[in-house]
Amino acid sequence: MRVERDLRRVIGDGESLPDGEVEGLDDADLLELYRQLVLLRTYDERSLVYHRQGRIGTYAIFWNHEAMQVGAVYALSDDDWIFPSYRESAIGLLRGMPAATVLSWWRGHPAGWWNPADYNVASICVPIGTHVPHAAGLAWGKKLRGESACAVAFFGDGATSEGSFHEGANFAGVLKAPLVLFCNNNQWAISTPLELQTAAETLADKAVGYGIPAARVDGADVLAVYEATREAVARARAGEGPTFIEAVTYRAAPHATADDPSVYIDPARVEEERRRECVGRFEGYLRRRGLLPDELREQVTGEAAQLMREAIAAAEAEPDPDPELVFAHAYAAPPASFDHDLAELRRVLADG
Amino acid sequence: MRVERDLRRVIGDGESLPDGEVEGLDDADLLELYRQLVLLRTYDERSLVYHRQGRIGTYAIFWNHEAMQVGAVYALSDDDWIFPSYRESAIGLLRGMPAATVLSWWRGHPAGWWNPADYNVASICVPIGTHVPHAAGLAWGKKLRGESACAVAFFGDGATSEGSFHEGANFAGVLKAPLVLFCNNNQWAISTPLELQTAAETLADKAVGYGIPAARVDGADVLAVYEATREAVARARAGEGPTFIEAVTYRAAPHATADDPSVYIDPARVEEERRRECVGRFEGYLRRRGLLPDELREQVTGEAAQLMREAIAAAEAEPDPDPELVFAHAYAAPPASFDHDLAELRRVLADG
Amino acid sequence: MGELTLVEAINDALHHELARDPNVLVMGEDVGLVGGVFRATAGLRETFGEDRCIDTPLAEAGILGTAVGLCMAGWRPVCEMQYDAFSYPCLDQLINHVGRYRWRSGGKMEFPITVRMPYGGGVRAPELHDDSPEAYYVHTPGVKVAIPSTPADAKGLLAAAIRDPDPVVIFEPKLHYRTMRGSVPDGEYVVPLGRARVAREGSDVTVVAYGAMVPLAEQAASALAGEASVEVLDLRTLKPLDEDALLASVAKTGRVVVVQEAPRTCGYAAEVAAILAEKAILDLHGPVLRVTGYDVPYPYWKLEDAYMPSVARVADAVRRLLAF
Amino acid sequence: MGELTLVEAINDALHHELARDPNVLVMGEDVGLVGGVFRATAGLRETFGEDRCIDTPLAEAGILGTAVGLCMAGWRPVCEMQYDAFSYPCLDQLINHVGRYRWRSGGKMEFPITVRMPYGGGVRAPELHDDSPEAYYVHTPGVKVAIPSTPADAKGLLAAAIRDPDPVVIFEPKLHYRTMRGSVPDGEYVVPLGRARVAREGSDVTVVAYGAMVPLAEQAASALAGEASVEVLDLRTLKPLDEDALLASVAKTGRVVVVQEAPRTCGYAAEVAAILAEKAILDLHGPVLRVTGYDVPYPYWKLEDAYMPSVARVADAVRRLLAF
Ligand SMILES: Cc1ncc(C[n+]2csc(CCOP(=O)(O)OP(=O)(O)O)c2C)c(N)n1
Ligand SMILES: Cc1ncc(C[n+]2csc(CCOP(=O)(O)OP(=O)(O)O)c2C)c(N)n1
Ligand SMILES: [Mg+2]
Ligand SMILES: [Mg+2]
Repeated sequence: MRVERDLRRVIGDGESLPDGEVEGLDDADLLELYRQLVLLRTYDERSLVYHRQGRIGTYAIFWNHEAMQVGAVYALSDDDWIFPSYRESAIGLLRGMPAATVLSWWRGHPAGWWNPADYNVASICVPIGTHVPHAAGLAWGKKLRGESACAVAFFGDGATSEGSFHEGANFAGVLKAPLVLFCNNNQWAISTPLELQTAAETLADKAVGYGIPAARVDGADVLAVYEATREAVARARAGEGPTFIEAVTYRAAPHATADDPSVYIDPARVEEERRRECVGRFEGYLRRRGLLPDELREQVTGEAAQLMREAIAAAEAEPDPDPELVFAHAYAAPPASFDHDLAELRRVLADG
Repeated sequence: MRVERDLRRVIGDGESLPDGEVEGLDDADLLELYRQLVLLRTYDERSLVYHRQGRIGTYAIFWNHEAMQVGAVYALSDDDWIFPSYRESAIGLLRGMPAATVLSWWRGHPAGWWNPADYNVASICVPIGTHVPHAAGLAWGKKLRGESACAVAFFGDGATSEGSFHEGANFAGVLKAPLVLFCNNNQWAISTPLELQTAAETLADKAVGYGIPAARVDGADVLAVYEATREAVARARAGEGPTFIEAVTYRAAPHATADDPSVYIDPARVEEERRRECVGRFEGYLRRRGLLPDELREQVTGEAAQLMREAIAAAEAEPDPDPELVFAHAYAAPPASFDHDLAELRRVLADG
Repeated sequence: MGELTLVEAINDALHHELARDPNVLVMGEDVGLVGGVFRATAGLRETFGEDRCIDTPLAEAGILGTAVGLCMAGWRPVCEMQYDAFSYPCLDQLINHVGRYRWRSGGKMEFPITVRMPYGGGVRAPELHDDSPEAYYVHTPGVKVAIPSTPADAKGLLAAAIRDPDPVVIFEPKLHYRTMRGSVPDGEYVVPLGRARVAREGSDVTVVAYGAMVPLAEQAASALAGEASVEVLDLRTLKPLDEDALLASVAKTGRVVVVQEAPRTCGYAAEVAAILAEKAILDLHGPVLRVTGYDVPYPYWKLEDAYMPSVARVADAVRRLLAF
Repeated sequence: MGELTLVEAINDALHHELARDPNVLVMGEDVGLVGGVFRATAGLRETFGEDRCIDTPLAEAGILGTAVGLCMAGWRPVCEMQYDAFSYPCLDQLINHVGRYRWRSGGKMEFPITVRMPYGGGVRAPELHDDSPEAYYVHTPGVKVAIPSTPADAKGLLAAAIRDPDPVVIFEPKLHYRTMRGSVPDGEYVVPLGRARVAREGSDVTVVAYGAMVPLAEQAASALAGEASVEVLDLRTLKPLDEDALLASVAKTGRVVVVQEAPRTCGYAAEVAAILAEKAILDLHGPVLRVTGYDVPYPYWKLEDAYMPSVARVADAVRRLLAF
């Protein structure tokens, strides 16, 4: 199986490195990719503010991860399934999920529930790597049904150390499941650097052991990500099984709002990364192609900001959830004891 | 990291394929290897008989796996640790463990207990792959202490699918633990063939994902196994970390006494394998070198048979274990409730 | 009605359920080609094809995790764990996903997974083929647990599990796989989850049991004939528990012995005793006694008779209770 | 005596134990460079070097499995599981190896592993950062379990665990990591495993609790002042349990409420109730009531106050018991 070691890149640097092009993407596509990048960026930046304002709880920042999410999802059709980790919490927005739903999730509110089948977006996976077998199962299950849908599982560099990643990837390989294993290699698992995570020369090397081809792409290059994922999806639909994509980037923000990376991270390296962050790079690309006049940029940014304003208002307008929701959905037919528990709870709450 | 894809081989076929030699092994070594092969072969064949006679319980046959065990262990020094699976149940014999101990284990008798530190042989691992992290930990722990000991973990092709194999191998890679990951690829996990276990082209390919070099050897060639393991041990002692060895063989016997492979296995392939089984091949090699006169062969075989006769007699002479042993060693200082439980049990047993 | 062994009854249930619902599939280690190491899945692959009876790689977390995804694609997977003690790698998926996912989808998505596994000791097996892990499963929210004690229940409870919209774990007493025969209704047959069975009526003492402990309790009841009238209550489903049946029996007898093969501490017998201590305190004429495995690793098999609850230990507990 | 937060007390214990015994090492995800996500291991790497405070790959079964091998090489590993619900992958190693290995070596080899982890809810965290998994651990033979409720006990029980020749699992109430301060003895300090603590004396009702439920029980006791004299028994060690202390308290009060944050069914409160139903039936003036989490997945945090046992629910149980 082929492992591409070289980092794929399409976007240049406006200087010595020339811009490339992705066949089949027209200007409208490029602007749609931009709109989506800005949407996620705005979601992320607003969320950090909302967290500081106490409007949402602990939040896993995905600043500079937008290109991986947007690029990969743009290569999918709506029938295809997305399996996000907490790092892709807002990826449902790319499928029309209301931002208020995701904000509610981070607010610990059941309004953050969604039916995965409504968007073909699985619930956010909080434990590391355990959704990889889910994605393998979904993809394989679709194939068994003769449907053409495939799945993408997003996970981090750290996740590759978990047994569940291994078992899921191996199942997918054996079952030739139409799956894209999308690894966001941001080089840190909280405070643990990649070299303490694995001795492999690249994460893409892991694919070999599963008989899966792999590609490496610049994770801050939305076009390269799109192109690599599109190829992986084509393989999947052609019945050739899974592909592993290692998207190489760098975590330029804290792991989450509770984290203080100053103890472990090199600020110069972070600064460098912030200078080449993914939204700005794509803006440069569009500008160089004459596609992004300032008014358009402002319009897109403004729309995203407005969407977030409405979303947080909607999320905050949710009334506090009724205690009934503690019990309601654990089982299709809740046991009799739940009625009793709820009645007792209501009585005590009323007394208190 | 280098993965050797070609199967290493030293022993020829007495016809077109020439015999090789392993540097550093003299005639005495060759005969010692032979003695050990015969010892394990005899252990295995007698155990099958003992099982049929009802003297031992279910038994995991290791016929034609002897060369892997003997070859690998011969490359170790006595300080080095062995982590066997049930397929290597009698490997302790190569370290002076009484055969009666192993027979007792298969008889479900606590006389089958041993202190791993007495032989540097861990307890037989019955769950698949869970001893791989143990071996990684031991090896790393020795290194942390500045000791030169290394470890070998034996596991099967099926084990490579388990999360524990993955996590153990990855830890070993990162920690540069002096460990040999010895995979007995007998191409079956009970009734599951290798191609349902993994889509990897070879099991050795798995090593790449851990940044570990790998070699593939003919598992029925005791000299090739020895040589490959010796190199791996040298790497380990030189501080270069783990090595993965895939020893390729074929399970020419049922998985265990309870298994009937006729349903799933190709008898012609088994016949072929039985013709090239590992003890006979080494006998041919020794004969071609004029090292194995018939008397010597008979002497070695006779000694092994005698050892087994004495061992089964010793195992059967063990009195039934006292119920106290149910409680005795679960904790260093058993809780008070155990005294009560044992007293009650004794009373009930006496009444009955 | 045919006379089937317990494992044949399971096989029968699987055949009927796969025939009934094209979304049901069976997956696990060695379930396909060889029909399972206990032959519980024998014939399924031949009848339903290799897409509905799948030999998986050797990875229990992978099996259960993949099953979660299969549910999302509309399947109803029946996962075999080859043995009790080899199911532990799947606990992570069970606790963090299988039992939680429905709730997290606001009840919108179903995870009708059945996990079945042989459990328990007494079969003279090598280490770690003898565990009774039901408490780990029962404690897990969002999961149901059933344990049959007869061939008919093995068939009927498994069918109920497969049809249930929620994840259900079935522990099958391997001790009786081939040694227990019983009449089993032909064709489709369902024993609803959550209903206990009075295996034997009595009036002095209730022995509460499930799985392989039920025949043992019955033998103890027979051994006590003349001394005491022993009711044997077979719980059949541990979660949801048939509390009414439990409380009704205790209201009648006032004396309870709970039998469980698993280690004592925090085992299921504790739950039964706790319910009685909470809801039947005025009915109890004496202590609630537990006869259980001990709080030690399941021993090598020459010691297993000393470890396992025995007829003598159950009878002894009944006698102690009567003498209280 | 210094005034320390609970997590500072843990950190203090680790410093003293690593200084005392060169065989003790700490390992886990993010324990080294950053000193743990809760800073429980802060400073260890600086003081004892990176060989004694190791940042591992992200793999909980790998951590515990590697620790087994480290024991064989003479180390005494202290493993951190980053969070309760992320410890589940290690259960397989715990049940099949950690709890069994000593027995299988005929008592010849020791596995002095300490597993420590933050547990429990109430901290407004995202999903799966709130579990109370102690029952899974307590049910496992060969393993001991302790849960401190004060900074002093957090220090002393952890030290005891590290020194113990057997595997010990310590659950640390993360709710109180930084919010609870208390005086903690300086220097080496050990609270022996297996001894409960009367957190508050009383004569009418015993509230049995552990970990984060102890302060809650104490608040309930205060809330009930004038109505009832409530004794609060802090179990401290769940296994081995201080049965004498439990029975002594119940002999005095005759009324028991057991509080546990974990889901009810087959939780540790059931074990306490079962012991009482077996050994204190004549002392009980009423039912043994359990106040617990519910048998549902731990909910999103806007619902957690409804899920968690509260002062009001404990007080209500006490009142019901008094009115019985
Ligand atoms: C099974 C499990 N163990 C530990 C954690 C705690 N944890 C949350 S995020 C994280 C690091 C993950 O790193 P990586 O996989 O690289 O993803 P990233 O956060 O960098 O996107 C850890 C250890 C967890 N969520 N699940
Ligand atoms: C965790 C676990 N799952 C399942 C089993 C049951 N089992 C015993 S041997 C075996 C096959 C192992 O195959 P392989 O790793 O190739 O080793 P081999 O037996 O061929 O030497 C299985 C599935 C087990 N022992 N442990
Ligand atoms: Mg990362
Ligand atoms: Mg094999």
